[in-house]
Amino acid sequence: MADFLLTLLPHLLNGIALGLLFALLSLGFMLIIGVMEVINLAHGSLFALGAYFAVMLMSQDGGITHPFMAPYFDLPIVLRYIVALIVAPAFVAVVGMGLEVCLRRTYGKDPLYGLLLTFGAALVLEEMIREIWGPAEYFLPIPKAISGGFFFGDMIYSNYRIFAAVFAMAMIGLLWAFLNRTPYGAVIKAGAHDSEMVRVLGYNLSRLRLYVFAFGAALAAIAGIIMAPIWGVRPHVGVDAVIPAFVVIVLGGVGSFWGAVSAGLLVGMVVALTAAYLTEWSLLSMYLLLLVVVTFRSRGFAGKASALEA
Amino acid sequence: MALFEASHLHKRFADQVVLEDITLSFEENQISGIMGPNGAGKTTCFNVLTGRFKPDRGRVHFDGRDITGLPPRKIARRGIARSFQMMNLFDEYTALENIVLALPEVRDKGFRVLHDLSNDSGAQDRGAQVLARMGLGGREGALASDLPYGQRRALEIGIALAAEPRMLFLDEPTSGLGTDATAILAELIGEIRKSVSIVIIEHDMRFLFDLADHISVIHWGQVIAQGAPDQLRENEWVRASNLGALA
Amino acid sequence: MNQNSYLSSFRAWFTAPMLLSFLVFGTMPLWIDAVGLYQYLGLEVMIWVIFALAVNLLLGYTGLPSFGHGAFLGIGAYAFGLTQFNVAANLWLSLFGAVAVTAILGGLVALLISHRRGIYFALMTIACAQIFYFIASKWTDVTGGEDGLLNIARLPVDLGLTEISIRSNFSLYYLCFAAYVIIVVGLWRLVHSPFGKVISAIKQNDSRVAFLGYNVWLYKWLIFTLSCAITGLAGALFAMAQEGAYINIMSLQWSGIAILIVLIGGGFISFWGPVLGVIFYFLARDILGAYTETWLLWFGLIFVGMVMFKPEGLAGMWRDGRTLLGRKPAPQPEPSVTEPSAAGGD
Amino acid sequence: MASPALLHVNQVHKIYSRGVFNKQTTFDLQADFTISEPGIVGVMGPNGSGKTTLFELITGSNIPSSGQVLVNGQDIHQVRSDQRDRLAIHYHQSYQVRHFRKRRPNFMLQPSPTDYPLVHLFDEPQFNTQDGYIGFMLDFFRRLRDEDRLVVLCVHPNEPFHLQIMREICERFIFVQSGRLTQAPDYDSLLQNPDVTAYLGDLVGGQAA
Repeated sequence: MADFLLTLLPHLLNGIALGLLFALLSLGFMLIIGVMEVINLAHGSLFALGAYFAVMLMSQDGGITHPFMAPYFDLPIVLRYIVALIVAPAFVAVVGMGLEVCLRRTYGKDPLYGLLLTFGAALVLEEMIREIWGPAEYFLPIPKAISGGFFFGDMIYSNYRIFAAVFAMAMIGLLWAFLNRTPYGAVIKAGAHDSEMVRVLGYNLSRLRLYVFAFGAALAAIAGIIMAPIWGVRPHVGVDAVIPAFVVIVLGGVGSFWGAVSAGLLVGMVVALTAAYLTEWSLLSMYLLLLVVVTFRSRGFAGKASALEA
Repeated sequence: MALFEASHLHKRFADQVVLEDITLSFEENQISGIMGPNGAGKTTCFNVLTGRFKPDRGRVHFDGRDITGLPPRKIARRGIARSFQMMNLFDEYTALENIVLALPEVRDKGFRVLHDLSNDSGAQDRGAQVLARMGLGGREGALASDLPYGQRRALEIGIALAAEPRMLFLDEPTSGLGTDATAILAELIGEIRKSVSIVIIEHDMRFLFDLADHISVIHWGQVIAQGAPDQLRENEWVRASNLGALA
Repeated sequence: MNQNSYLSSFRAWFTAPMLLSFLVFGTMPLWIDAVGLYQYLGLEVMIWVIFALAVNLLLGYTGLPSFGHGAFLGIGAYAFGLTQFNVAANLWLSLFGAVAVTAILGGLVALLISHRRGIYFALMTIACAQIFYFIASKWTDVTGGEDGLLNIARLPVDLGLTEISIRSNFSLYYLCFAAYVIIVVGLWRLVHSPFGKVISAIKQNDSRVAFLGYNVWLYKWLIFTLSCAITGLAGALFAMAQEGAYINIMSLQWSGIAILIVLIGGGFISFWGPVLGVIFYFLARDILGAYTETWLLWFGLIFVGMVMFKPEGLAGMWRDGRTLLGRKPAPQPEPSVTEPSAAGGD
Repeated sequence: MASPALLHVNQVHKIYSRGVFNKQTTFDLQADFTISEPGIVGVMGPNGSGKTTLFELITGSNIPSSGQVLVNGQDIHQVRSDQRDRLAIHYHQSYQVRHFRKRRPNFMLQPSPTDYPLVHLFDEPQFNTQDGYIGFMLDFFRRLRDEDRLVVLCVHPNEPFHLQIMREICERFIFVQSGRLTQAPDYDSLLQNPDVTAYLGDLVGGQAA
């Protein structure tokens, strides 16, 4: 029994790291649903784009590089990693803004149009990635300090997974503080509650939407960068990411911060454990979980009525 | 026994009690009114009475039979029709199609895929009759979304009436209407009351005082007053208000 | 019955655009090579038109976005092959098997999702489709897994007195065309019957429909199951066209592309939207694809532009073009009632 | 033995503070009063003076820092949370609030001794002369009083007729300012209080005119 628990531990750690990253990804997704009432099917593509931009900023053979960039690649890897963690999400935020501008034409119409537009955008972004970086898989180099592993008992633990879990946890904490302890967060929450209220409070609604979309996109990109060494960087990784985000939001309930975090952990755990013991069925488990929960609890664990039902 | 009786209804949403021990009865061939200030839970009450929400406690009886918690379609089939405050028309359909779809005879043909509604002169004629009654004669072919506001309201009531109900619930029928349109609507309701029992929810007292036979005032989730319009009009504050001055 | 009522009952079943489509598709194999295309393309178009019509029955007419319909296409294809291999190598029986299995599975899925609408509905269809996808990819004994189900035969059409071989693309095309004719006439009748009026009303306002005494759940269940059955038929034809059943058509991407095709064509406003969409998609694939590897990128951009500027799709452009030219719309097939799919009538 | 008072707010303190180590009191409400007979009590005071907190303490949806609230002799915080509404009800503008805070689980608490609420607290009911509903509301308050309940009516008057209503219907008054309560047996003695006249300002003059 003790042996079993010991072999279980690394999988639990994987589950937690995966779950926290899912949660981070889904929180950005949820912000966009809240303020824009749009299901952003391109969220996974923004996640993938974040990973690709990071690859570009980390390694010399990361797609498009130019000779004048050479001195940059002589910088120590830790520095480049930090640059990547800041600059790549900023790039993706700009892409997100572009997407939001396109989305403006669908506001106030059937929410299906927003869904369809972001579906098209996901297709376009994935094809663009294929065009620019090609179909091959990339690996994101990471600083030595967070790579490798260590032994605990007989099992080897990956340093990176621990880093990923801690980093994601810190980001979630920061996000919570941002939403609950700053005036910007209060406006975003007001917008998620009732977009008219933002106007009443005297803020510019279209600017708020633009920033929130950019912010959500940046969160997706950060999740993508952190996930990159675990999942690898492929054009299709966007679809692999958007579906768990979707599942997490539905399970956690729209509009519930901690609902999303706990659902993210649950999904991460289920995926990691089935991957460990029933490898074939690991992705299926997520859909079964979704089907069961939604059949019995239509708004997830903590959800309120929302755009999802329209 | 009254045609429609609701007893001891309770409904709450989280911390908020919206209905607390509401008991109401509506007589046959009368116009009954439910009124109350804005946000006093009238529409929730309406939704519980017409089956959109299930009450937490309490029973609703129609024609001596318990209809509590029945799904809307079953309540509709028992002979209760309702209009909506937020107009719920079929915007892509013409005025006539909106009405035809509400006819019980068409409802019974819903699964007959070989039936041709446009050649069903019976249904078309009856639909046209309802439209004419609503003062919408000649607008049969107009898309519902193209009608002006007052006519959309009339169509909204027409749809409810086309279902040939025994009891018709109207949710704030005057909302958004000007004085003239309200007068036309009052006339219309005065005309249709000959064939159907009506329950009207309103916050506009004057409209109800002129039309209704019996009024219940709902506030704080309770019935705080009820009686015939003349009795309620006795109240000095009612008389002192604009209503009193005009009445 | 007088002359006039014969005419009006004919009009209730057939319309000018329908007959035009019969004429164009019916003669297509005769001229498709002449315009620089090839027979197999015609086959693909025909099958995808049937599939897209089934998807639009949900999306355009009932307002239910099924993002997982590709799974049913695959189920139809597998069921066709499995019936052929395990029951009897008879075309009618195999087609029946494909339609029946898809309808049953579709009906089961519909049991779970018929009380939903909008995005939740889309999400549940994705989940169900993914479950089918995983089962198909893992259950290798039955489906052949990643390799697929190979050597599905184009069984001869047994007409009792005579048998017609459909081994060539040319003759298989006419089987598909026959299916198309039956389905178009049937669906046209369906969406213009009271049933069609009710499902379209459900799209516009489902709670109102319930308050009028209709059983909204049952209507949604029936339409989903029917749509799956038609999709199953398309899947069976696809299995014959490809002479095999493969897992890739069950992936989410194909379900998404089906939605995309229907929307670009204008399924929201016209019966013929899916047909236009399929033609546009395959022409774009072959023409754009001849110039660039990334034709899907351009197609995606066209789609995004369409959602932004013309969500009514090609059918909407056609309608606008007619209005611009100042032509009065052709007389409606049903004079007293205007169609919701107004452009479909002309 | 005399029957217990209908409402006894016994040395109730509620303190809100900020900071973990260096505690600063941000708000402090002190209340101590008894109402023995059924009647209609008017509560007035500026926004943020503690009127709503007082109501929450009485209905048991807020826990006092010290002291107790007795309704008909029963400590409201010792009553099962799902039965407290049988003692006192809080009406928030147009609906009733049923929200309770408890320190112990329900099975350790006592059932309510009564089945109908004895104390009805109306938190700023919306009085609007335009529609005439005021009359029905006032009749409702009187009906409750005639059925031997205690009605507490909290108003932040901003129009002369609000005062007129209070004067017409209330039998005694409580004035709340910065967490402190002042009682007045009738309208005239309420107006003797310089704090009250300062608070009401022009409204009193307007009414006199």
